[in-house]
Amino acid sequence: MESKFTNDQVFDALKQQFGDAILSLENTTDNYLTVFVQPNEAHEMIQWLYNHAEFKVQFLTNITGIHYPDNEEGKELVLVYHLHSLQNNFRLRLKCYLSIDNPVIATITDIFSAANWLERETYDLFGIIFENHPNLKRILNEDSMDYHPMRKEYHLEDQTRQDKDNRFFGR
Amino acid sequence: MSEDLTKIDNTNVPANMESHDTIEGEIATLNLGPTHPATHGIFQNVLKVDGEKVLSSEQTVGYIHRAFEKLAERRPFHQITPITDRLNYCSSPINNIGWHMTVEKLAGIEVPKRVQYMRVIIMELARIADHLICNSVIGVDTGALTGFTWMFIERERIYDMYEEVCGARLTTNIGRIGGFERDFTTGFHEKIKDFLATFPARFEEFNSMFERNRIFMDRTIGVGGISAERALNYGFTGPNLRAAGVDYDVRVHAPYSSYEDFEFYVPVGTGGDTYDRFCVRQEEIRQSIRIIKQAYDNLPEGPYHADVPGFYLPKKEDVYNKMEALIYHFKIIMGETPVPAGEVYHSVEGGNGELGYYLISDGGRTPYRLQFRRPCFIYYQAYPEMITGQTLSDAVVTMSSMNVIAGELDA
Amino acid sequence: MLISAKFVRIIFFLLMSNVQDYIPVVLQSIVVLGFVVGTLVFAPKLGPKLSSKKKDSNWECGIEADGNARFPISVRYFMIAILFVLFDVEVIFFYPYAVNFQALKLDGLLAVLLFVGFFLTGFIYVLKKGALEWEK
Amino acid sequence: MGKITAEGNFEAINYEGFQLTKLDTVIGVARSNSLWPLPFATSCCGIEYMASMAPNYDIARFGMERMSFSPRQADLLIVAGTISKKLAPVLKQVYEQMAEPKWVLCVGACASSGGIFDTYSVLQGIDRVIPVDVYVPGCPPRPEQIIDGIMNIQALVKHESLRRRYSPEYKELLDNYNIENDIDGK
Repeated sequence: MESKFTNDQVFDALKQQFGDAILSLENTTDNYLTVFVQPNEAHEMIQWLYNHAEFKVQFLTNITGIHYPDNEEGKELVLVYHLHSLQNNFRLRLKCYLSIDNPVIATITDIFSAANWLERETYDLFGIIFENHPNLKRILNEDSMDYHPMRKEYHLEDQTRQDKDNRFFGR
Repeated sequence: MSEDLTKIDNTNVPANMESHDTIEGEIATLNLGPTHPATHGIFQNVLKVDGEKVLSSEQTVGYIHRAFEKLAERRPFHQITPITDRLNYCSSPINNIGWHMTVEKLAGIEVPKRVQYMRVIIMELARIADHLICNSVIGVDTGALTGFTWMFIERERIYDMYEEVCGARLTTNIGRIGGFERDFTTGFHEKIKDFLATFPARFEEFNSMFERNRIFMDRTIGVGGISAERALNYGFTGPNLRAAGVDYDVRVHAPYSSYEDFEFYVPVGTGGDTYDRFCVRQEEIRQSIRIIKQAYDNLPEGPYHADVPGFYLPKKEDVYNKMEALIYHFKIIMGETPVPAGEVYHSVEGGNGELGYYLISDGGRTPYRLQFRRPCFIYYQAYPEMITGQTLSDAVVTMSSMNVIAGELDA
Repeated sequence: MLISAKFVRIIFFLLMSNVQDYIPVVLQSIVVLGFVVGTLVFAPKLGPKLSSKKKDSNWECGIEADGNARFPISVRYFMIAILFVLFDVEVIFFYPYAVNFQALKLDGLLAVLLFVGFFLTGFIYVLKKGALEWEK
Repeated sequence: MGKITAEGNFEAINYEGFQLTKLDTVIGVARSNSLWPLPFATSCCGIEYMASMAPNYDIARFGMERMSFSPRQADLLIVAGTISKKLAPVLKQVYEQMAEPKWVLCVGACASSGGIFDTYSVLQGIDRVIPVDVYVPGCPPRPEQIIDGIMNIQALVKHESLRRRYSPEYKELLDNYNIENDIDGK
């Protein structure tokens, strides 16, 4: 079924409500609404979309992180929220730039309890710290791991192994 | 609560636990641990138990974290398919075809009608296989092993059909970006006709063993229930969400691969408990059979793959005789598929719910970032809330009715 | 070991009576006892026995066990077990009655009814006190 | 004098109605046909192992009817699926708590060598943690391959001497894996 709202309607409503917290619009191949927002405003924005009478964006599809090492200062990590309004069949993405030295953002587990593990996984793999998250610990890797593996500078393979000779594996 | 989860101490009781007088006995700590017959996979639950009643549960997952997403950043696009079918290995064709559709959506490839119908048939077979294993395992956990042995024979017949199409049984790596590597063989046609003819009767026999079985109903009705709002808040999708009463199904909500041509309905439960999850999955198997029948009866003629030489390997005789085919063959094998830069999120209705692929590509050989939206990982968080206050044996049945697959849980 | 006279007389009687038809019985019991005792004694001797600290600690689904398992569990379990034993033994007392209840005519029936009455009051007391109540 | 035949490949002197053979052979045959497996099934190979338990391929024909999930009654540890580094101590704990004599069947490429997952979180082969008797290649191996692995294990069990678990080689093997044992006492 077709979604009831177009991207511009929702974008204008967001722009009108949050003004300069909305940084820029990005069009993607699957033309879902993708908006760059200020990290400290993200929590209110999601709360506002959740309680919005018409939009009713009340389903959190996904939280994930992306690492762009060669972005300029303070924009190396990007946190992506995928939100979805089931009643109106409308999907949107909120993206926030975070600096790599203190990637801190407010947790949204108070709005969506689904965010609990998603945030723990993003913390585990990217090192993004979610303030007042009930139990921010590593979820997929061992607790004794000291680095965040999904960042681009880390190798895929386990560096402590000796039996694979790099020459034969094109490394 | 002790910091290191591998050490359980039952000395200090969590603050929110009311203290019990000695006549009632102390709160026991029980470990539904990594190797346990009840956890059909490898995850750990440290249960605080009073007698038989579960008071609280602390989960540890990630025991088979294999770093799929990091691995996907090192492989060209058509080499990622073998990874995707190790996500939910009970219904791997759905993962493969979902991944192919994501790349086609990014590259803007139009797939002919015949391929869409073939894909629907294969995906619905995979859904049947996935639900069969889940429902027969609920039977095993409530003590009836016969269902499992019966339904595994049916699953073997579905494996035979996969072998006709792609040569593999479980981790199928089925299809290619742009279609299939070969058309349906005559062996496949015979097998699917035989399957459609005999499977429904055997399935009804399996169903009659459980659906109106007094013991099974007593063991599952009202067990591990969750309300619709809590399910939505926990990000439930798939049969578990439909059992709670929300009729969200990606095939209907955002139809892909010409699902809109088929007429089927989405079963919805009321209570969200284990019995509803069981019945929703049983009904979905019947609906899948209906879809396969409709798709197989009017399977359109035409090519079994899109005409995209940049992605689809040319025929062997062309490779030996024609220059372009040789160049295409070489480029594709070395991973130089012309995938444009871009960002796309595409989701399919997997065995456990909305299986999403968030793909960001910078035009290079390999994806810049690929994230899998794994339904198991998201809805398994609700497990403590569903079993608190229930007895231990209900906790076991609830876990198997949620169909948590370890591979998809910690990708 | 002092063998009493009576015991000697029994052995003498056995020997004198036609003891041949007892040989199969004795043989059978020897074989049975021999097999049972044999497997119990020799099987552990055949299998290798290794032990270590980690191996002897109790099994906790794959992680090291901590704290001890001996703590006062809920009294309900104990209550149910004891009541079962009690009423089960009561059932055994019906066997002799059931065998010859015709011979025991009416007064036999009255005696058994009295016997059952005692247990019934006990059962009602247990129900009233809520000992069998499982979910609090 | 009877004829020495290797009937059903165990050597026995055959007479009219009875046989004479070594105690090792009798115990070996008895053990090999009554192995109780502990299915340490973690991922896709676990499902293929379930397929080999199901009626079509049925490992119950080899006397492996009873799955024991507690190591106390298990003779054969079947490791099927990926073992991550987080799971390695659990696997070692399960292996150490198994009753002697014990064998390990390692099913699948992931368990044997990390398979296609040459990543930071996967243990590259369980023989880094526990001694393995038989490896079954395949990703996942077909049930016939798993049964072939099981038959190889049965051949090992059949011809194992009763004193092997007290032998110095076995002690050295366990010490290499620094598995605590008190073999020198025996």
